[in-house]
Amino acid sequence: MNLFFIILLILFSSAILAFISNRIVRGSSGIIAFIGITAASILFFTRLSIGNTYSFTLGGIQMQFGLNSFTYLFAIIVLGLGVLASLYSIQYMKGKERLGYFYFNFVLTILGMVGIIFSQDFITFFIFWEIMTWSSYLIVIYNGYSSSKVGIKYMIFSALGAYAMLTAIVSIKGIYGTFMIKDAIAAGAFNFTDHFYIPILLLIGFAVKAALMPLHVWAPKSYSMSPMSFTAIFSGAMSKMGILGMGLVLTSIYSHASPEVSVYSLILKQVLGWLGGITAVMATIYALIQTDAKKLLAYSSIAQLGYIVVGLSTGTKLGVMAALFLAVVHAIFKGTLFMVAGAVERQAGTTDMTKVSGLIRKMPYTFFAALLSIIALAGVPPLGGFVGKWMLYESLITESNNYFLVIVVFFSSTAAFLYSYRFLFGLFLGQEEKETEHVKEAPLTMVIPMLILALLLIVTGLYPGILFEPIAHGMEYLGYSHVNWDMSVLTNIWGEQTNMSYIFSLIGIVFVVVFIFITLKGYKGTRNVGTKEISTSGEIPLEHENLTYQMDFFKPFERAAAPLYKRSMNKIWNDIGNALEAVFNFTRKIYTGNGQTYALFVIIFLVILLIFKDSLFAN
Amino acid sequence: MINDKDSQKIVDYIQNFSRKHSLFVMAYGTGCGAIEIPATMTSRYDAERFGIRGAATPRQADVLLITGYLATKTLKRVIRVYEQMQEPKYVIGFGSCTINGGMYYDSYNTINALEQYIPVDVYINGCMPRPESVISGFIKLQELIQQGKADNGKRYRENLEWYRANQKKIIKNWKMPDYNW
Amino acid sequence: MEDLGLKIFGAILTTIMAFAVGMTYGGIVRKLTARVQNRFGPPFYQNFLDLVKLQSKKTNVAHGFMGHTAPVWIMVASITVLMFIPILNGNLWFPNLSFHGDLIFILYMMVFGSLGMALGAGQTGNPNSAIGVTRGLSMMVGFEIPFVLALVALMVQYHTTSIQDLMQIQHESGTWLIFSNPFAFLAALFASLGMFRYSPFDIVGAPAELASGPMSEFGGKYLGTMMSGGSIFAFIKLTLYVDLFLGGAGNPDHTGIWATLAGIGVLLIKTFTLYMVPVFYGWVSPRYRTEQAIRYFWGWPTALGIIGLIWAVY
Amino acid sequence: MVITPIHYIVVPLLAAFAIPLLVKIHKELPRIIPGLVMFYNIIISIVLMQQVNEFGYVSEVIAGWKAPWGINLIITPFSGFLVSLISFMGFVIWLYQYRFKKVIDVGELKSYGILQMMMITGAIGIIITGDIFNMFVFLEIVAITAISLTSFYRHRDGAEAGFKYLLIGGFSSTLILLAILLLYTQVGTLNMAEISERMHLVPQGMKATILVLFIIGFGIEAEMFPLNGWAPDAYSQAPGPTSAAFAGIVVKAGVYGLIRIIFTLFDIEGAFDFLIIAGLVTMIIAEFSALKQTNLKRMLAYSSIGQMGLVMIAFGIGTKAAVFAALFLMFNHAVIKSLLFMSGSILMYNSKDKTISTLSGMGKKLPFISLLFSLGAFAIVGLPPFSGFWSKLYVLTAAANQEMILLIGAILAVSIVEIVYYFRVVSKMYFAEETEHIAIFKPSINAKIAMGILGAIILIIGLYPDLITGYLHNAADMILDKASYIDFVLNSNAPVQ
Repeated sequence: MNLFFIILLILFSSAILAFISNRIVRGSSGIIAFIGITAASILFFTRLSIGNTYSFTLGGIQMQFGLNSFTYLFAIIVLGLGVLASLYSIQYMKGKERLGYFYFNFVLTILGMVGIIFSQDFITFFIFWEIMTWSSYLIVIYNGYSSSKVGIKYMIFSALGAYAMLTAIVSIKGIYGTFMIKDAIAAGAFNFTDHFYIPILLLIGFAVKAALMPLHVWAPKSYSMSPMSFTAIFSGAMSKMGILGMGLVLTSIYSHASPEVSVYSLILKQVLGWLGGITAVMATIYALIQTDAKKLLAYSSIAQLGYIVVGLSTGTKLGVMAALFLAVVHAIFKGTLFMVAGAVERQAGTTDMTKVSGLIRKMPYTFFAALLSIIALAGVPPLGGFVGKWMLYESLITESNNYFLVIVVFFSSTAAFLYSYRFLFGLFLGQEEKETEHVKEAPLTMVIPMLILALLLIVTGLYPGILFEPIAHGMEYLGYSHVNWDMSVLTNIWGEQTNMSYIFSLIGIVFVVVFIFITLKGYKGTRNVGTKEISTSGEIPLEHENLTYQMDFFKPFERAAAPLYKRSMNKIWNDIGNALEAVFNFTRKIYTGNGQTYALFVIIFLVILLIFKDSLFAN
Repeated sequence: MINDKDSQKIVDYIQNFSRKHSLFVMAYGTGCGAIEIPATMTSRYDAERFGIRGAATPRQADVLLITGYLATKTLKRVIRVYEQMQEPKYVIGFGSCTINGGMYYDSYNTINALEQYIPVDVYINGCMPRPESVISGFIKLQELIQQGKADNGKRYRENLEWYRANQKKIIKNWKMPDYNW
Repeated sequence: MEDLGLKIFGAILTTIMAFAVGMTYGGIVRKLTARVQNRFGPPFYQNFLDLVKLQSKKTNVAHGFMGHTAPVWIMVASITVLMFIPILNGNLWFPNLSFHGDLIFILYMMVFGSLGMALGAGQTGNPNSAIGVTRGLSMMVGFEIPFVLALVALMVQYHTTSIQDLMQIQHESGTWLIFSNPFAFLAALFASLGMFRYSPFDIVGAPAELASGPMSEFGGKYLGTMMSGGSIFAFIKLTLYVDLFLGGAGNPDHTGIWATLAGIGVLLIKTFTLYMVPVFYGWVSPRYRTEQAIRYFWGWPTALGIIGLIWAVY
Repeated sequence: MVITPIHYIVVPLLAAFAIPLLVKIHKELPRIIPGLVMFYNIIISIVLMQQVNEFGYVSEVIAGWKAPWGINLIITPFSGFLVSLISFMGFVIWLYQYRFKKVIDVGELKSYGILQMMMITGAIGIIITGDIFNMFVFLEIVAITAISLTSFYRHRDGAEAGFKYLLIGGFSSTLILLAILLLYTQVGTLNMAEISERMHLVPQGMKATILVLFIIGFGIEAEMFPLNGWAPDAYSQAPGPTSAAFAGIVVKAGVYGLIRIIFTLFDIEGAFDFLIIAGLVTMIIAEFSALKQTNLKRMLAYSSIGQMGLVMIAFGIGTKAAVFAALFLMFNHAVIKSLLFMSGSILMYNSKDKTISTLSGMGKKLPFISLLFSLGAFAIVGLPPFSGFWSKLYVLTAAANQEMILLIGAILAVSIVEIVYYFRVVSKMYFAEETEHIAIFKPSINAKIAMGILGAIILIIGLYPDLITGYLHNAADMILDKASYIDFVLNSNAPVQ
């Protein structure tokens, strides 16, 4: 039996086992899911190598599994995050209902993603895509009926995307006669030559998963409503499947664009880039007015995906590299952050930032993980997030000449500091409250995945080359030649360099020196006090008084940016939905429930057909 | 670090010199005297030339300036602010009211002698003391600092029980964190 | 190793100089402000006194780990950025790492300190600190836009993202970038008003409302370290502006001791002149509200920045 | 005894007449006998399909009158496939309804068994007969039994639904009869192969008229818009198994009639386009209406109409791939929709007022049934890896081969609507807070087995569609190969048994 099938089978059987085992031993599903995913990952990384393929026929359609260096990159994200998230999940989900159901879908989602990575033809791609979609839908609605509306929204948009994609896929089959991705690319299916709608439809399909404006409206609530151990994957890995597809399509558009149609690809570049930029801006400004940490992170995910799309849309070497790098790093830090939110949710009962605060002393390790991820998210040196941002800006400025987009992206990434701070402050800083007195650090199996991921951020900051290597290979697979990379030196095409190892050592040294200085100096006279010990005009805050500033956190910004908040995509989609609803209501009324009407219909139809019979049924 | 006595002296001198010339004042505008502070700070009298400037919070402040009478209700806040200041810290009692109650000596809700509740380094007499006298009071404080005699924080620590007892007499609902320096 | 030793020496020298210059500028500004207000004012070395006093406080209060490390973050940001900014053009005495980083890096690194500061202020639990932080961050979103527009304009115009190269270009062509792209300079200048946080943009500290904002729980050594970090940072900003727009200082062809001193002199003159802009503006302005400040930056400065960028492209 | 196609007709008829007598012997016999008959049908199908594989066609001449004079029964790969499907569905439905709770009274039980069996027999007859008038007769059998079954529950709504069906069904019979009459006057024969052969003799105007009459007549059975007014009521008022039988059996016969007429009898290009348009309109309107339904069975009924619209579209595309897809679709629809009706009627039975909103908490009360319903829902909207996906994929591929992008878009857009209303039910079932406790009627074990079989088919075909694609390809070949059909029916002297 083929290794591809074995891996998929391991995942599938562990999904089934997880579903069944919870009825036998309560709570065992998590462990089974973890073991299954780990086993699959071990098998994947040890036995499978790039270039393996396996062809078979199903339903009269030629299909192929394979692994190429581009998808390998995403496999790292999916499986790495999958293992850690499932480990995290064991404790996080402990004691909840319907664990079998949850883990069944959890593993199936990962199965779907692994399948997408394996698939070399559109049909398997689509099959696994849909498996991933519905299994994740089932998790989105896991948290009860209140989330089912969210789930439906998610499903509608996913279906919209998936069906756009399916249309393109069958069109490719109809026109070029192949389902193989490689053949289709070679045949020029993604050119804008005659069938411009094919790449567009595919891009729409991928854009839904990548939560690109204006198809993002499902994302904030779906991300925040599902259990956090899943959202880590949902936002961290699954959104990257959209990026995978977009990368594949876009790069082949750019590299195959013939001169006479390159105008279209230029337009596409601009449109996508701006969509990505606007996504980033809008999601950012919405993120910073959220009061729920989970929703904040959800919006932030959308914003980050916006950057990735901007990077991809450039199509230049550095830009694509930046996008892929950001994709990996985003998976790491957003995975961590959602895990952090989950840990807080589990320990403190809520992630509403107006209710929780001052957890830093109670959950120091969680805070540490959150801190590192937030630094990476904000793109502040020296962690991995900065590397990605650096390359993104450099590519926009130096290669694609998209200067105003730089400003837009930069605006969003500056505004990202606001919500980054909001997140850390809201949950961990501020006054310690009586309500959260009982809170303790999350269990070990939850802390370890977070810390591993957080440390990965340091590694990716110091040695981004570790990621550049697979990325460069992936890009070479996509058709870029001579992708240069260095272990820890970033270079743009003008030759300017940023040396991460220097930065790292400098920051490290100065930090240590100043830290030692400030700690030792007057060590005896330094007293560490609680957060009630503050100077509030001589007033003493009482135990139950909560002075933490949490409501209307960025009100001034909101006021300043009021015009930006006026238009909401949500509203537009709602209007569309209402219009459709009216149409449905109207059509429903065709069926009056009256037999005479139906008889009348028959007669009218008969008469009409008889009148038009000659034109209708001419030989 | 520096055990040598002479060096310690030099260090002390430098420290005292800078302490003396950099007085961050927490002006606690408790009474009518607060109106004199702006005059002291602004162009006419310009206390800043002596390095005196306002501090917004007790954490940053060196000098606690009690301007005038002190209602019993306010006392608690003053004590709180005082305790939150970092050593070395100094207290200036401003106006007659802080010395003996002044014109409010028989009021039911003011305290008479500030000294009973927190240690005071310098009193500035008058009702109101003019900015000139305020500045002279500051200069007196600077002299004390230079001589190393301004040991307000130490006094408070050492006589904490006495001060506490006095404070508790006035403040009925005593709910204060411990002073544990 | 000799090279490394020299570099470390140079780095320390740079830091000390930046610190000294920054502190002195602060003192001079206080003095000048006093003179403008018809006061005598404190001596120009007043800031040093304040610093020594703060550092010699006998007791200190920290509110947990982030509160404890907040000054460290600021120092780290200041020194790191300083190391990546060329002080004198190609001078041996001020060797730094500017070849290993560029404008984008500096842009982001400058935020590092604010972030650490914000986190430290957050942990104190003082509501004023948090309010101050939110104001500061919000305003940052305001002034970063014209600032980045200006920087992008420069990068685009000269096809380089390295400050070193920009300085070299100015040195070789003999024109300062202030003349070749005045709009970008103006945009950056307006942005600098926000960066220095003098009025009307002193909404972060806002002594009368927020009790010095983020700093309200910091005293003693913490406040002192923050002050030193802030002083270095002021110098950094000024030097960055001078390097980018005013031709920088120093001559790569002459690196002797006198040339170095002359270069420092030129640098001081230029930086001081530049420093006076926000200070002058502050003297005559009351304080904005946060949203007004943000709108201010999104108005003319951004427009100028866009013009500058268009100017640079065409 | 040699098994021949006539057994399909004779055995159930005999059994049907025997049931009233056998009731006297044992009370349980009316329950069991239809099952035996259905099972026998399956055996016939297996045997005949083997023969079809061997010879290509199986034909039976009744009473020694050869075609074109006599009535003959023909099993081609196409009709064989449909017959097997119907036989199988008939058996599963019987399995499901065995001990169905509402059928307790012996008198009703008796008539129910008979009617159900007759309906299936009629449907099989429509498919296997080679004579158009014979087809009409069988259609009448189906219509009458279906109408009776619709109003089987003797309450007001059932009667109303039955009446509507009767009214519209009356149109159907009349028009088909009229069409046959006109056709007979033109070609002078009732044998379909011969009619097809002589079709060129018919003048164009008359041809079109006849076609219109046929289309309307069979369109009513095939639930074409706007002729499908009867369907929602009939589906929702009929007993659960009957609804399943409607979806799995009756409609298939109607579609068969339509397809046989259009593909074999007439050779009119416009008819194909008409099928696409009619199918599209049917689908869109039905799915849109389904979204706003509050009654689960009505919702399923509209969905069923929509699916038939899709089948018509697929047939209308007319290429081999499309016909293949249409057949696959018919198969899936029979299996999945029956499963949905079966599980849905149990769910409905347990809900308070038969609306979707009272389904909350069913996931816990009836886990197996809810699971199967969800499985059906997932399959019918075409999510992989369930069987519905493949049929949808094949339809779309077929459409894409003809570069009908807008058609694809419309089909997929409607699929989104489908997703919405099905998933709404699923999430309601599993995740809504239980509103109130009502006594739960647990389905019997045989019903569970029946549904389990269908569920298993959905999964197996979904994972490995090659199991049936071979048969479907043969069937599709046959439909399009008119000449050999005619040749076989009229000229062959081969296996007359």
